[in-house]
Amino acid sequence: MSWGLEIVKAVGLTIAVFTFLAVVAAMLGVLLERKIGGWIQSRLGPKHVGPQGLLQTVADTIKLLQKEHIAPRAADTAIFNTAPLIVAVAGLLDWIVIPFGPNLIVRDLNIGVVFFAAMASLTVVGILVGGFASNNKYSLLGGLRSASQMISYELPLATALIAVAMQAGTLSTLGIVNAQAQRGWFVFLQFPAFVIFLIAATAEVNRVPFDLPEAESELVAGYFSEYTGMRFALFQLGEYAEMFAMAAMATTLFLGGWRGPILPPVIWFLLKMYLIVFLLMWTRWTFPRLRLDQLLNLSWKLLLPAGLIWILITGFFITFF
Amino acid sequence: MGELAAFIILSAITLASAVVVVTSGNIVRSALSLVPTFLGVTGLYILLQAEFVAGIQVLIYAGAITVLILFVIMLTEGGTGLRVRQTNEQVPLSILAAAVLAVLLVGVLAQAPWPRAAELLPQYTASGIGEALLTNLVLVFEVTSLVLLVALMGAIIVARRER
Amino acid sequence: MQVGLTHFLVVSALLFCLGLYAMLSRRNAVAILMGIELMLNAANINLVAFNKYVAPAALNGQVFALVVITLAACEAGVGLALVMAAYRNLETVHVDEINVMKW
Amino acid sequence: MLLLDWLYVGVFAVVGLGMAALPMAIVWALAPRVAHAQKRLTYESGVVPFGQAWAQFNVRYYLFGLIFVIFDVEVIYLYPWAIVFQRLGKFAFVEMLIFLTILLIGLAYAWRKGALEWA
Repeated sequence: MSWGLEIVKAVGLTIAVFTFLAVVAAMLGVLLERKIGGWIQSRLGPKHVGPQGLLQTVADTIKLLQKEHIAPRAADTAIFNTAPLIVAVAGLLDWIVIPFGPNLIVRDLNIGVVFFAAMASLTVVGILVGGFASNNKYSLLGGLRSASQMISYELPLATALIAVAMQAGTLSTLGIVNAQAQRGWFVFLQFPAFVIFLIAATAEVNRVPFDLPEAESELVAGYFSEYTGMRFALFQLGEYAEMFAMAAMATTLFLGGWRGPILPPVIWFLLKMYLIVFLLMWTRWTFPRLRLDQLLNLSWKLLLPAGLIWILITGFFITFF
Repeated sequence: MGELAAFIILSAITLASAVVVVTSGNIVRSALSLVPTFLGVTGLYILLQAEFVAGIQVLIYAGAITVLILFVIMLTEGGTGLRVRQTNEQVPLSILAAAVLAVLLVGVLAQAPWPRAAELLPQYTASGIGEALLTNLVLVFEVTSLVLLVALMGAIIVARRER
Repeated sequence: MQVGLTHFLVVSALLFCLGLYAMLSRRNAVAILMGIELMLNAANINLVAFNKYVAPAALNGQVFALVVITLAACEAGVGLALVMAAYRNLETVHVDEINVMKW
Repeated sequence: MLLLDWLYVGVFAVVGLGMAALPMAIVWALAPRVAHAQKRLTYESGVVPFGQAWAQFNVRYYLFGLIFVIFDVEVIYLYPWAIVFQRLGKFAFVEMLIFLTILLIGLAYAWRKGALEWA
């Protein structure tokens, strides 16, 4: 085993995954979001750039690349410039443990699920300091709100992850998918965990109905109000990468990952992932925004106790039956 | 060879960002530098084959404690305290104390004849940790939960404004 | 050259001394707590390093590292709560200005 | 193999940082730079900003952060338990029951004390 070769391979994979995220998650994701939004609200959505508006986000990206970078004079420039990088890289690292197919996984870490939770929690730091460094009232309030929301929903997310890990008896994502080959999709066995995971994942990525941090009508754009051009795009990239990672994780944990008849595994995986993404977008265009106190109550008084009790129930059944 | 390089890089990251943590005049920057410090320590755990501890290090230190520290900075002085003197008049004395301790510790540690065990650590340790916690060290495990409970209660009482 | 126990111990000792320096020289209570976190991290490196090189038969070192992380979290929670309380009552987080018990 | 696994993680972090910073170079090369006095003013709905944004906020944020840290630490003990409890049987389950009960008491206490209320 030669270390040099492995490093070259790892660099290649990083570039591949990053490009995949930028194209499939961010560009296609934004386009889908607008198209689905238009469809749900009986309008057309983007239509002019390219056939059926397919190239709209490509045009947007090129536009953003030419935009001047503006940092407010009052901002703490060093931190201001670092924050989007943290968010983008944390979004990228999530994908290391996602299995696209039996052999299509960057690395099957033995503690895959813990790793996923840890990387998701790193995003909070980027958002918090991004909001702080802007030295803007909306940004700071958005950053604080965002951080308190994300930390509140990290715990229910973790309880769902643990319930699945208990059922599968392993923390590795590949192991969890293989366990579902024998016991059926965990969406049936672990339905409460699935619901908790979906709600918590929606909140983790700050989407409607949990989009308080960037509530356009109250806080301008939340923690990234002051970010322009490519730095704004990096925040968007991180957010969409995170959202797709959550969808991919839901697929892996509950929907049997890449498994399915006839079609090749990757296709199955992407189909299931896009199904969850569609579900998230559907929610976005259907529900109104929650109030901050409702949001926190939902997490602390309902989801967290429910998650812990569900862990006990799962443990009870596995131990005694 | 590769291991040594990784060790040097990780220690350099850890120590360099720790220096920023302890010397920066801007408290937010010092709190933010905690993140690379903790990540560097995470890397050292990996080199020591403590994979699970490494994951927890990121989850708790980088993801939770740093956020809590940032919260408190923003809730107390925040940016308004940026131009305030951060060090007291004991700086020369502290440098001396830290340097003396460093020389002493490094001198002792380098010379001590540490016993070397023959056996090797298992490659993957997460399940081993679980077994140890639930069998031999079960008392530690349960007492930990009590400590957590007491810390939670105490901190709520202290931090809250009684009405 | 192989990476041995001493390497890790030296890094951990240096980290500990940096934490000590922060504790002794900082005025801001939050910065002092950050110094303590660094020192606890240094202790953790030692625990895990001894586990690998000296006593690999059992995983007690790693379990204790987990316990130390737990205690660090409790310490941060309670310590920062005290900082908040002090700030509310005395309007300062600088430990050299918190001197109500001095005479 | 463990080190190899994490070598990938390290490379991902470093190269990912580089790739995320790369567009900045393009921006630096392509984007115009026009100095204008009001451009770098903090945005505050179009009016001239007053005061510092870095003001003090509600202690609530801290309370939620605190409860989060405590429960996050609790949850880390569930991960190793989750993968071994099938092998260890009833004893392990009872231990976790005690552990979780103590922490649910903590949650109930925080709830009762009103630390979970926003208003």
